[in-house]
Amino acid sequence: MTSPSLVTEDLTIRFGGHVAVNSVSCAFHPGELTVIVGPNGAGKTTFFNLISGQLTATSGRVLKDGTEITGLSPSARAHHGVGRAFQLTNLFPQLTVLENIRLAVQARSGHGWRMFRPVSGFRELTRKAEHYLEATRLSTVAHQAAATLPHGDQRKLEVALLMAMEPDVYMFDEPTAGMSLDHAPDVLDLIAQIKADTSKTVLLVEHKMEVVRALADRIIVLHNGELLADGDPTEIMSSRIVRDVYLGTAQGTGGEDAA
Amino acid sequence: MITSDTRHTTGTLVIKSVVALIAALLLFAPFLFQDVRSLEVAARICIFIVLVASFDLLIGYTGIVSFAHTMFFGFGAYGAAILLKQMGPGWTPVLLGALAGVAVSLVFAVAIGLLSLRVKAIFFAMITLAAASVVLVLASQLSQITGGEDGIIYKSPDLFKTATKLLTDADGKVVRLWDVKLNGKLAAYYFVFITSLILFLAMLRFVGSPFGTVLKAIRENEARAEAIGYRVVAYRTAVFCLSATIASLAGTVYAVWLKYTGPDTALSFSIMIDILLMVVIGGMGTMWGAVIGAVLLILAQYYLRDLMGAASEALTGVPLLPELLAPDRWLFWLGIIFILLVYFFPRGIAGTMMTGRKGA
Amino acid sequence: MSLLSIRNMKTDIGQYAVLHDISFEVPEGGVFVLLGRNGAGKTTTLRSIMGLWTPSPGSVQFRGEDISALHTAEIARKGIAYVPENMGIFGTLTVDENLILATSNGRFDPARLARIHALFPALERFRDKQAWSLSGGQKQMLSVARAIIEPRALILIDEPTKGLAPAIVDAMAEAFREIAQTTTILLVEQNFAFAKSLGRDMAVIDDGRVAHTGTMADFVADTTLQHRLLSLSL
Amino acid sequence: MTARTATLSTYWDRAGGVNLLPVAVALIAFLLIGAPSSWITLTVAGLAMGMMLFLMASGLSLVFGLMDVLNFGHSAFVSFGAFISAAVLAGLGGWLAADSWVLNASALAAAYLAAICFGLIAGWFFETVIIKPVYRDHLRQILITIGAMIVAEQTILAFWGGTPFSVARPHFLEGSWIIGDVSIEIYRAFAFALGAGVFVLLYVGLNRTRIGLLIRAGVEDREMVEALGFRVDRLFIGVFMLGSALAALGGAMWAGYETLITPHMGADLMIVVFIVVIIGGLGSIEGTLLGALLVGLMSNYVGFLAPKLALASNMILMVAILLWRPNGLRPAVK
Repeated sequence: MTSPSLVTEDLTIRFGGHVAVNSVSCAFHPGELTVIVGPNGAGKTTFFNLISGQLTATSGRVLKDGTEITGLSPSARAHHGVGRAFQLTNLFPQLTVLENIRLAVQARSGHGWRMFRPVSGFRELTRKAEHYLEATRLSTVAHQAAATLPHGDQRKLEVALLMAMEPDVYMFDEPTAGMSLDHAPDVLDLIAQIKADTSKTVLLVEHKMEVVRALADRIIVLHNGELLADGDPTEIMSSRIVRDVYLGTAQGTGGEDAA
Repeated sequence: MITSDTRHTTGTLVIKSVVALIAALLLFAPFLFQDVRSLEVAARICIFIVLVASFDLLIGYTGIVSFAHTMFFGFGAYGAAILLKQMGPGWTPVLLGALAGVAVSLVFAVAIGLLSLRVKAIFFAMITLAAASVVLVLASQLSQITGGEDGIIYKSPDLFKTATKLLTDADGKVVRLWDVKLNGKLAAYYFVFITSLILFLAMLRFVGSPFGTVLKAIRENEARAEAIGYRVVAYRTAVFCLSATIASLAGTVYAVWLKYTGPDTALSFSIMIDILLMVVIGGMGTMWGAVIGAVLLILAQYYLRDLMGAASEALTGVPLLPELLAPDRWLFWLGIIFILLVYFFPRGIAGTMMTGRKGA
Repeated sequence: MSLLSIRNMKTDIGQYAVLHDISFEVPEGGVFVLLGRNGAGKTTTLRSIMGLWTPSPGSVQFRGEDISALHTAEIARKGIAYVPENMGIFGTLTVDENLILATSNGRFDPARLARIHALFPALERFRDKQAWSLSGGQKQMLSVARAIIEPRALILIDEPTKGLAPAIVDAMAEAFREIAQTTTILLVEQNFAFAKSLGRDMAVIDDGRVAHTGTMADFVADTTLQHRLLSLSL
Repeated sequence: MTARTATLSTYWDRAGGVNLLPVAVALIAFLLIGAPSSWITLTVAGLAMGMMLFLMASGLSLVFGLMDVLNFGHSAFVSFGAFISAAVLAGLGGWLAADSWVLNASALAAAYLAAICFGLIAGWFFETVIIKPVYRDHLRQILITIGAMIVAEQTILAFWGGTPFSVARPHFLEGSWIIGDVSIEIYRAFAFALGAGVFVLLYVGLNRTRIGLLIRAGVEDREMVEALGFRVDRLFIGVFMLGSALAALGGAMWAGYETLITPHMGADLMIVVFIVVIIGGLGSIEGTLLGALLVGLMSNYVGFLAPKLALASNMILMVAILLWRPNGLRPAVK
C-alpha cells in the first residue's frame, strides 16, 4: 500500500464544553476516494475545517506527506497541497468566472506577488484557467460575473476553483448540496475524473446514497464528533451500527441524514 | 458595489477619453494657461491624482478604509522639507528626503498593518485615524524640527528657480516658446508632471497585474482568497505599504514644488477629507476615478470659491445664507453633495459611467 | 381555510436567488413538516415567512392576510413564533429574562409558566442562571419555551433535534405533541424518524422549489417517492 | 498554559480583572509623581475628564453594539452641545452674574437642557436621514458619517465663526477646595459627580428595566428580538437619540471645563473618544467607562510628567491594550 498523503492523529476540537471533533485518527491514501458520512451535527464540516485550516485543533495533529501542518494558516496548507471546496457557495461574486478560476491557478503558480506585468502577459495562467473552464463546461459563461450564474453553475465553479488549485488532497463538502438531481451528475462526473488520477487523494462529505455507492472506495462514519466506523462501502452500508445511526435508534443523535 | 469589469462600453470610452484629455491639458498646461495661479492648480492636480489613486489602491481595490493617508503624504513632504532646510538646496536632500519619508512610512505602515489589519474594517479606520492625529500633534509640537504650526520654508534645487534659464538666446535672454519663458518654473512643473505620470502609470500596472487581481479577490471574499492559498494579511499589509510609499513620494514632490511644508499643506485632516471626497466622487476601484475626482475637486476648490464669494456678497442682508455661501463654507456644500453621492451613486462618476449592462 | 398559505414565494439573498418557487398550505392544527436535503431552502423558507428575508410580494398569507411585506416584529405580533436553528438564546440574560422578553407586557401568566416548567423542568431549576451556561438541549427547551410563553397561532421550528441526545429528542417529541394540541407547528426537520412520528402533513423542498406535498402517512408508505426525493436508500 | 500563570489569572479575575487597571495606573503614577498633593489634584482631574469622555463615548459604543453602526460624525453632537450650552450661558449672562445661587444653577441647568434637547432632536434626524439608508454597509457608513461631520462642522463655523468662543461658568463652580496642601477644582469634582450619576442611571436602566433588557438582548441577537415581536429599529432610534444627547451633554460639560472652545473641538475629541471605545471594547457601557477612566487618568498623569507625550500616551496605551486584547478590555458578547 502507498504511504498516506494525509493523516490525522487524535484530532480534537472543543468549543467551550462541547467536543465537536473527538480524537479522530485516520489516514488517507492517494488513489482513494473516502466518503465521510454521518448525521447533521456529527462534525463532518468541522473535521474538514480542521484539516484545511479554517479552524485550529485544540489537540492532535494533521500531517500532509509526513509534514505537520496542524498550526498553519489555510493559505499555507493550500500550498502544501490541501485544497477544499465549500458547502455553501463561496466565490468571488463580482469577478467573472474566468477571473475566479485564474485566481486559483495563479495561487498555485505563486505569481500572486508579481505586480509589474499585466495579467494578460501571463499566458500560461489564462491557458490553464481556460483548460479548467472547459473541463467544467463553463466556457460559455466565462465572462459572466460569478454572482449572476445559476446555482448549479456556481457549484460547478466551486469545483473548478478546487481543481485549478491542483492540490494533492481534494476535499469536497457536499458538492451537490441544493442541486436538483438533474444537475448533480455534472459535478459528480468531475469528481469521478479526479478520482481517476491515482496520485490524488479525495475526501467527500456526501448524503446522497447513490453518489456514495457510485464513487466511494471507502466510507468513514462520524457520529457526535467520533469516528464510529471505517471501511469498505458494502460492509459499512450494510452494517448495523450505521443503519442505527441513520435511523435514529443508536445511542446519540437520531437522524435520517438524507433529508 | 464596486465594478470589476471594465469592458469596452460607451461609458468606458467616454471616461478614458476624458482622462486622455486631462492628461493632454496637464501636459501643455504651462503653454495653455499662462498665469501663475493656473500653473499652481495644474501642479496640485498632478500631485493629487497620484495621492488619490494611491488611496484608491486601498479603499477601492482592497476594501481597506484608512485615515492615515495624509500622514504618509506628510512624511514624504517633511522628509524633503527638513533636509532641504538643513542641507540647503540641492538634489541630495531631495533624494535623501524621499528615501527617509518612504522609510518612515514603511515602518508605520508595517506596524499599523500587523497590529490591526486582522481586525474589523471599522477598527482599522479608527486606529489609522488615531495614529494620524497623533502624528499631526507631534509635528506641531516638535517645532525645532518641523517648524511647528508655521511649517518650514526652504529653497528647491537651483534648476527650479524662476531665475534659472533653461535655454538662452544669443543675447543671453531666456528663450520663449509660444510666448512662454523656458525657465526654472517650467522645469519645476515638468518635474511634477513627469514624476506624477510615472507614479500613476506604475499604479495602473499594479492593478492590472496578478497582484492587483489578488487585491480584488480579497475585497470580494477574504476567506476564500485565504483558502485558495493567498496570505491575506501579507497582501493587505503589502498594499498598505505600497500605497503609503506612493503617497510619501507624492509628498516629496509636492514639497519640492511648493517650497513650503506645514501642517496645512501636508498633514492636516482636511487633506484626508479632500482625498476621501475625490476618490468617492471620482469613483472607487477604477483608477480613472482618481483622475476625475482630483480634477473636479481642485477646480472647485480654486474657482467655485470665487463664485461663492460673489454670490455671498450679492445676498448680504439675508440671514445665514451669506454665511453659508461664504467662500470658506464651500466644504459645507461639498459635504452635502458627497452624502448625496454616496447614497445615490456609490460608484462615483467613473464607476457609474463605466458599469456596463449587467452581465454584459 | 388554511392557517398559512405560501404561494409562488421567491426569495433572493444578496445576489443569490435561493427560493425559486415555493407554494404550500399549512392547515390549522397539528404538525406540518418541511423536508429536504441540506441547502434545499428550508431554513430560507422559514426566514422568509418570518420576514427575516424579503419574499416576493403577496406570497405569504396568514389567516387570509398578506404578511409578506410586514416587518418581522409585526409578523411576530400576528401570533407567529420562531425557533431558529441556532436557537437564538440570549446568553448573557438569565433563563427567566429570556422568557420574560418573549412576553408582550413583561409579565408571566402563572398558568403558562407552570405548564412550561412542567414540560421542561430544567428551566425551573436554572431560572436565574445565565443562559449561556445551559446545555444544548436545555437551550433548545428554552427556545421552544419562549415560543409558547404566550398563546400563539403558529410556531416555526427549525431543526430542533440537531445535535441533541436521544433522551432529549424523546422529551422534545413529547413536548411538541402537547404543544400541537393547541398550536400549529411548522417544523423543519432532518431527523426523519422524529419527523415521521409527529407530522400530519408535509412538503419536500428541493433546489428552492416544492417537489412534493401530501400527508405524512402517504409519504411514509411510498418508499419509491422517499427514495427519489430524499435518497433514503441505506 | 502553565499551572502558575493559570493561578495568577484566577487571582486577577477574582480581584476584579481588567476593572483594576485604572487603580493600577493610579498607583504607578503615585510612585512616579511622588508628591501626594499633586497626585490627588491630577487624579481628580483625570476622573473628571474620564467621566466627560464616558458621556461622549457611551452612545457611540451602545449604538455600535446594537446595530453594528459606527458613527464617525458622532463628534458633531459634542461640538454642538458645547456651542449651544455656551450660547445659552452667554444669553443668560444676567442670571450667571446674579448673586443668587439658584439663578446661577438655573442658568447652568438651562444650558445643559438645551444641549440635551438638541442632542435628542439632532440624533433623531441623523439616524433617520443619514444612517438608516446605509445599515450593514460599513464602507458607505464611514463615508456618509464623515460627510455629515463635515457639514455639521461647517454649520457651526457659519453660526459661530472660527474664532474661539469663551464659555461662562456659574459662580458657584469657580475656584477650588483647599484641603491641607491639596487643591481640588470644584468644576472637576462637579463634572465627576454628574458623570458618575449618569453612569449609574444608565447602568440601572440597562440592567433593571424592560427597555434595558431589550437593548441587552438586541446587542446579542437583533434578529431574535425582532422575531419576538419588538421593533429593534425603533428602539435603536431611541438609543441613538440618547447617545447623541449624552454626547451633547458631555460637550456642554467639556465647554465649561475648557472655558474656551473652537468649532474643531469635536473633531479633536473624537480621536480620544475613539481611543476610549477601542480600549474599552465596543458595545458595553462598562467597557466604555473603563476605557474613559484609563484615558482620562493617563492623559493627566502623562501631561504632568511628560507634557509633550500626552496625546501619544493614549496612542501607546491603545496599542498596548490591543496587543494584549485585540477586541478591547470588555467588548460586548457577540
